[in-house]
Amino acid sequence: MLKTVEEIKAAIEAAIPGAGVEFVPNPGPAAEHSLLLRPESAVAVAKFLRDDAELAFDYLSNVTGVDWPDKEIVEKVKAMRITTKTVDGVEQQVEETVEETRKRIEPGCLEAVYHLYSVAKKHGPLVIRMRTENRTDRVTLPSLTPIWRGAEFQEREVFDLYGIVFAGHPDLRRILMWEEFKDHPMRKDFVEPDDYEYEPTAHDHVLKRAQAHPAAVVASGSQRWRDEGIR
Amino acid sequence: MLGEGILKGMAETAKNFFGSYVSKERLTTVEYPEERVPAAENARAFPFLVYDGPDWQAGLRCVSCQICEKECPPKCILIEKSKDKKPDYVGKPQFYPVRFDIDLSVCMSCQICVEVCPFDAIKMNTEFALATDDRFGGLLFSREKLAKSNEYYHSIHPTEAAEVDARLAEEKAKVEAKAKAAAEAAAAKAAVSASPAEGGN
Amino acid sequence: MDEHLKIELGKQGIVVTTLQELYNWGRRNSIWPMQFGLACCAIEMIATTMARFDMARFGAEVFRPSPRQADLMIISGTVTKKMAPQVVRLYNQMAEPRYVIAMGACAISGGPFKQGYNVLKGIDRYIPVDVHIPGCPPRPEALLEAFMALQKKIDAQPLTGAGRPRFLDSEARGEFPIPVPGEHDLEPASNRGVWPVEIETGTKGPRD
Amino acid sequence: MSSGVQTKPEQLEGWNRPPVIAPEGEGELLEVAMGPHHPSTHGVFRMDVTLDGERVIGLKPVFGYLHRNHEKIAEQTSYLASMPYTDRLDYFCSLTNNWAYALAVEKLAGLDAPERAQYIRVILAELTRIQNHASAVGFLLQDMGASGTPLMYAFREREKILDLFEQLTGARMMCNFMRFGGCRVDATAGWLDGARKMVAGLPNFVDEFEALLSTNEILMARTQGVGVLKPDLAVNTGVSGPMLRASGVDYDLRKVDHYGIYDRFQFRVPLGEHGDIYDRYMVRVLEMRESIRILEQALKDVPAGPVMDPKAKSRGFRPKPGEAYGRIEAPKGELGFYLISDGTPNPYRYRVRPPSLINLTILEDMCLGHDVADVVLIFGSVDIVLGEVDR
Amino acid sequence: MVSTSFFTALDRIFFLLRDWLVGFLPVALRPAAGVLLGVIAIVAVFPGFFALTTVFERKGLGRMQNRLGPNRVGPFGFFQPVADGIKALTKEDVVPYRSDRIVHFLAPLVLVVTVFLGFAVLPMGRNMVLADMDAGLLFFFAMGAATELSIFMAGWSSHNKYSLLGAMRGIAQMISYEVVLLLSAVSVVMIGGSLSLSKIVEAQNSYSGVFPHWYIFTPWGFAGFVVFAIAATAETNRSPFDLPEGESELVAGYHTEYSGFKFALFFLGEYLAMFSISGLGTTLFLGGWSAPLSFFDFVPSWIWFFGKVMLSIFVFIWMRGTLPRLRQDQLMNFAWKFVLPFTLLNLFVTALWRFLGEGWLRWAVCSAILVAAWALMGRVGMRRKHFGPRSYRYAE
Amino acid sequence: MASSPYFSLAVLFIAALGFGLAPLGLAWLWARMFSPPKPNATKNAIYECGLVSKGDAWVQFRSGYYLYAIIFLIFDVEAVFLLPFAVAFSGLSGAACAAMLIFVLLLIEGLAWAWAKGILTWA
Amino acid sequence: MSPIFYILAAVTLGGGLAAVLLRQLVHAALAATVAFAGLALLYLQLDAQFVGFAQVLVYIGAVAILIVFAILLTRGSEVPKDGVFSRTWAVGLVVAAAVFAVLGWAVLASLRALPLAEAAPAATVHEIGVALVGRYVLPLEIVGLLLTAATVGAVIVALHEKERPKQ
Amino acid sequence: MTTPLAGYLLVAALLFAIGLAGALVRRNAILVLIGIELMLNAANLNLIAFWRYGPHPERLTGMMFAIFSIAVAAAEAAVGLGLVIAIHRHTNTTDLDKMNRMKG
Repeated sequence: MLKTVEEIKAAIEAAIPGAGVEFVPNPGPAAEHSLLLRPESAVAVAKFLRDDAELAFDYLSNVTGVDWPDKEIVEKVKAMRITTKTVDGVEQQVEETVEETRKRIEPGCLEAVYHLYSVAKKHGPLVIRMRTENRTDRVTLPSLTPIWRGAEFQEREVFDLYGIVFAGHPDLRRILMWEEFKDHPMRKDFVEPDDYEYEPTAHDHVLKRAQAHPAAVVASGSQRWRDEGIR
Repeated sequence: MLGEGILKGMAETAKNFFGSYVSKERLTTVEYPEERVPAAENARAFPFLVYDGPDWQAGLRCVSCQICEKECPPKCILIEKSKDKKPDYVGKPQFYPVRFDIDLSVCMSCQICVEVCPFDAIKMNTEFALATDDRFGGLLFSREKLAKSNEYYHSIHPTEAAEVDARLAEEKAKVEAKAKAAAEAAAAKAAVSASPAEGGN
Repeated sequence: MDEHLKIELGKQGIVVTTLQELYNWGRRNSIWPMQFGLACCAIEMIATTMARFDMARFGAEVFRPSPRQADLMIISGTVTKKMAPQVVRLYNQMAEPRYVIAMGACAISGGPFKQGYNVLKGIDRYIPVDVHIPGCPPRPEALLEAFMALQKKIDAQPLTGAGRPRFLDSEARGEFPIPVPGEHDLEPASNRGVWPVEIETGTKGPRD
Repeated sequence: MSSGVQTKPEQLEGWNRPPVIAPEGEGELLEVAMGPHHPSTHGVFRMDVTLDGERVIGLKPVFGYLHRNHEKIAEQTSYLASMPYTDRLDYFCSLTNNWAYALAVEKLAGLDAPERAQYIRVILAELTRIQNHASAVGFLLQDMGASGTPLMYAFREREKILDLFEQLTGARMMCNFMRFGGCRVDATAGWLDGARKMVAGLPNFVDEFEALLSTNEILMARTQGVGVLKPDLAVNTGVSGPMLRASGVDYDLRKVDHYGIYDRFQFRVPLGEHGDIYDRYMVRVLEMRESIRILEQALKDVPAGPVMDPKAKSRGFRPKPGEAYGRIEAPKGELGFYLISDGTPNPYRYRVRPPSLINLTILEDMCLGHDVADVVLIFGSVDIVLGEVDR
Repeated sequence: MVSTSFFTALDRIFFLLRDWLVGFLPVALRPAAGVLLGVIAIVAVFPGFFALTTVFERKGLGRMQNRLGPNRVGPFGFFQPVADGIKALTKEDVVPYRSDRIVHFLAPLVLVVTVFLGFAVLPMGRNMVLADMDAGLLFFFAMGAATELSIFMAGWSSHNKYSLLGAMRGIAQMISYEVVLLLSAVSVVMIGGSLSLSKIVEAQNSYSGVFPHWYIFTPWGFAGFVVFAIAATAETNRSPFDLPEGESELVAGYHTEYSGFKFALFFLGEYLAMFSISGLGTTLFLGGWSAPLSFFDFVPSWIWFFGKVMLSIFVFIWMRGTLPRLRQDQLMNFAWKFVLPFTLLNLFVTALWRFLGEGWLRWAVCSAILVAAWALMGRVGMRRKHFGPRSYRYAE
Repeated sequence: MASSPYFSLAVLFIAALGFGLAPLGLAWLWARMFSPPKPNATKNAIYECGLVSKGDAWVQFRSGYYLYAIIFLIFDVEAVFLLPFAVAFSGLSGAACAAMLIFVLLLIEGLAWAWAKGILTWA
Repeated sequence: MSPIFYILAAVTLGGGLAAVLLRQLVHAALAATVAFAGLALLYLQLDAQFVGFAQVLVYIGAVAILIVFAILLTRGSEVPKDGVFSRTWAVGLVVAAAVFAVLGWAVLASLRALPLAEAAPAATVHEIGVALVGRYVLPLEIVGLLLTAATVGAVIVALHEKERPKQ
Repeated sequence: MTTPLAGYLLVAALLFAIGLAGALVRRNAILVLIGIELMLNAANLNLIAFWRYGPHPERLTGMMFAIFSIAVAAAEAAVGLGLVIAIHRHTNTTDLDKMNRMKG
């Protein structure tokens, strides 16, 4: 019988000291909780998961990327503030608890999610995930292709669509888009190319998207029509 | 012996070859323009708009609620709501679409517009022979082209149309009954309010 | 005008007319499609050639894999931006006369996938399309309808004169520029020679 | 960043890398592109093949010619609106795709389908499996140059199955039939009778197919011992479906995951021993026979009742935040949907685990050292649909 | 008897027709005109036959596949080839820039001409042979050999990878099976005692009771016929030996780059080769124009000849409708390691047939040797290549 | 002269050539008069599955082809000797047949050698 | 001398000349094929039917194939940039001319000694067959031996070491 | 010309000379072999011509010689071309001039 995710976490930590595996709960009804691996130890952990006789996660079903963009978080914080108040005619410095709204940018990341099953033991799934440090320049994660070859094309796909660089991947090239393509289209902030030149059923959101596109100004003859469409 | 399997396979094709002259099972061709496979009852091709009565503009069931426009997965519907209102089948004043376009060159025949329509106003047609060399003129269907009578709807999906009619009739009856009840109540109220007066007389 | 010359021309006219009929009859009845499937519609295209619908009845079951020997390109499915250059090149490599049927929503306009970043919004941005058949996918019968529409179109084409089709006109170009995959999009995003001009100027725009 | 990063295969420890095959003869190597327009690539796939004579010593698959941004579109629309798009993933088996997606969403939202809907789902899925396997074999034989006859027979039966689909769902191929918590419409008694009649005729068809093909010497000579896939490698590569079972691995999600109501039916899982093309062919044929058995049982006792979970609603559907991975045994292999909900009407992340793409991972390994003509067969025996590979 | 003379006249109808037509000419020109008419007949009849066959093939294949096939162009679809012809004639002729234009142009011509020449020595009826030569059979094979060159020319001149690969495959295949074709004919020549095809037919045109003395009705003749049929299929690049144009891997093989009427000529050449090789098979093994049963002797001889050719064409189509394609190595191995040894064995069996003299003994011995050899070689071959029927297990 | 089979062959040759050339000429004429050919760089490029052709088709092939050709040549020549023998076969003595038997066996030996050597295995 | 002879001679010599002169190797091979065909026709003109057809079978059917294979196997399709003629082409030409002069002179000198035309001798295939295993049985066996030896020799020469499959 | 034989002999001589020239003048080894084949064929033509117009045509001497000669020439071509291929494998050229240079 398959152990719970917590038990697996304990097993990993027992086998690989300093693995630093983190438990990520899943609040939904599916309750498929997952383990967050640290990139440094991910390969070792993966190898353990595959080779351990009891766990035997020999089958990598699914690899995917998730984009978590930088989030602007608006929160109300209680803060202590020293204010100068005139109490009883005397100016005093008083500590005071104030509620204030703070905005902070929670840095985003790119996440790679792996779903593991065991063909030998017929159990699963175990969800493991890894996160990059940010979404721009530090986007390298270790490739798990050497452990499960099934990750080969899927990691390439994640690289293509999300831009996560998998170190140690044998052949990390674009897989779905053409070689000359520059963007990573599955990211949430990807701007689609402007080629809505003519839409018989021109919806506002389509037109808006076309308008919002930086290249929209360049588009020539259709501009007039688009203006009419928006009016 | 080498060649046995090949001979067995050739016997199979020979059976089909000669069988095609005697059995319908082995000659499944339907010579299309002349013969047609009878359309399945709930076959669907592209949406159309149902109207009641003789005048399509007056009888259009669509109230321009724009749910289908929003739910349409490929976004092929474009609706412009009217400024004024006209009475619908139960007599309630409703908006109507001044513009209802479906771009058949985009439509994926998924039937979601039909599913989400609360007014049974949009239904699936079975007409598929829409080949044209005019992409924009021939495939962008406006209200005029989309509007089809309820009789037409009955002719292509009899069971479903009957259900819809029953449902609408029921609703109408309900509304009418309500109205009647309301009217009666009003009348009664009026009568009641009147009667003391009468009584007061 | 000289009476004699008129008679001569009339004679020639007669000759030309019968030749035209024969030519159109031959072309119409021997349309060999290219063995070329793109996506979902390809399955319905295959189904059209199969036992129940049997496109062979029209003499069109000879699916040639080589563009040199094919007459008809059935764009059966979504043309992605990655595929578009290849489609245009294949079309270019076909021998004249050649016809194009845009089969299904995706081929006509990008269809349900037109919101996608990698989907070409209609193959008629790059190559001229003879017949569009909507549907997602069109039923095999619908493809047969499109095929018959193409036959009708061929029948109406004159051999000489102003109304003659492009491939009989020595002035018209036979090559269509092949788009190049760029950093964000295909370059150019459409072929101005094929894409109808009046649409760009808005005469056929939706809100007119 | 978008330029590729290459790690030398030798540097990777323990990687199951494709065998390295050195050219033997003195002839020059020929670089041939097979595809994107090629009669045998079942659509717009491309293989850049390096040939030494006619022997393949290098093969690089090139994808993306049908990349239709299914996932991106799904993340921009509601849960319901993605359902018709799933039809167009593996356009041979729209109903199993529907089911897989419905299953994933049901898991995400904690819904369940009523009894009758489960039965209808099983019936439709098995019909889908039969027509898919028959057509897959037909296409394989087409690649082998059998001028279409097996494919024609397969499509003859497929048309009958599609007739059933059309009568029930209204469309031949793109059924858009299943909903979260049930099915869109109910099957009438007449439909079930028609289905029973159709299923009763199916064994004859499989017999005919087998007589035509199974012992044909040419077929055996061309397929046996070609494209061998060893079980360990198959599991490690994530191969699934008939291809995995042809390699002798007993892994059928209908038995393993107990999804739907498959536990109620008697059926066996055929396994291959050699893992070659012939085994893949035979496993498909035998699976067709098993599917017929399931259909017979399922059609016998379809219970009465509703086909939609009353809790489920199609409009304004917003699952609670969370994630779920639902998978079923689609005809081509394990079809999974991975969904992340953030509580909005649109999925935050929508991912399809395409069996076709992942089964192709091993294509290069299987083809190396074989003839060009074999490449076509091996590729055909994987049974892919490009709509699913590229999405 | 009126009927006899009527049937004799019918048998000789082409000669009578020719003589009547030639009768209008001066005496000096008559022989030449006669030859010309004969040639015109060949050049007109076989392409017409080709046109018909394409329709029949498409219809027949359709029937095997549960469908109708072409039936809309003209009555029953019989004008289909006319339409195809007009289309091909008016189609643009694409010659790739990098191709070798002259060779590209010559290749289909060489094919058509050499294939046509083969018809000269086939006796298509009693005395109906254009050029009855002492070495007629050798001439036929010589012409057949020349077609390989045209395939090479087509493949090489196109400068296309698929074309060249297809051509190389085609030549390798054709040379392999040509040997078999030649050697299987040798056994007929050994018994028939002539290379002249009309003499070979004459040698078979006798009956025991009502049964004819066709060579197919002898053990060595039957074996020879089977081998000949295999080799003929391979020679004409027909399924299951259609590798040179193997669509699934080589697009269209050696004629990938051909369009318009040049492509049609290749098509024509392929079908004409099929007719001529069917005619040769008919002549060598099936008694040529002789009637299958002695009392059918009154039916004109040419009807029998064309009937038998048509029958073998049907078998060609039938095989195409059923069988998948072989792979190149299997094809070559099959030719050199199975068919060729078997044919050589058949040569010895044929010699044995003569030396064993009349009687049942030679029947028994020869049949036994051939059947045993076929079975043994087939089994050994299948075992060595590790293929055969399999059984399957289930996981429960 | 007209009775010579060669005359028939020559006439057939000319007719067949004419048969091949006539439609090509007709097609040329048609193109001249009505349907102008439109060569261009893409159309007349080498076809390669819709891609730009890479590398040269005229590459060096492997010698496997040549080995088969050699054996074919030898058997072709053998057939040239066998055919006259076969014609004369029915009247020949056993000794003459034995002579031919030796000749054939010699060639079969060559074939057997090639087989044993693995030449006949298509690689 | 009939005009046919001149036509055939022209075909043969033209083919030979083209074979020697054409730059593209495949063209040269095809031209050589024309020369072979012309020779076969000359044999027919000389009433040697069997030899004529055998010439076609062997030369066009087999030797020409061998030659084109050899061309493809040695990358012969490309025309070398630095010319196709040997540096010592002049010497070769002179030698060839000299040889032709000697031969021609010999023919012309013995013109009177040459026999006149005779009735065509009948050389049926049957006679050839009888002669083959009769008078010429020894050469036949020797040729058989030679062919076998040639097979073995040519195969060994052409066989690539690496290509030899393991036993 | 008094006798047709002379014509054949002259054609044969000319063909022989052409073949010789080809063998001597061309650089490509395959073409040299083609030249040699032409020379052999020229000899064959002589044989046949002498048989046809010679004293004892019924004895088939010339014809038989020609047949054997064809066989020998074919064998020669096979071995010769095989050699060319073998040399090409080692020197990567079929150019005789270059081969000479490599040898030296």
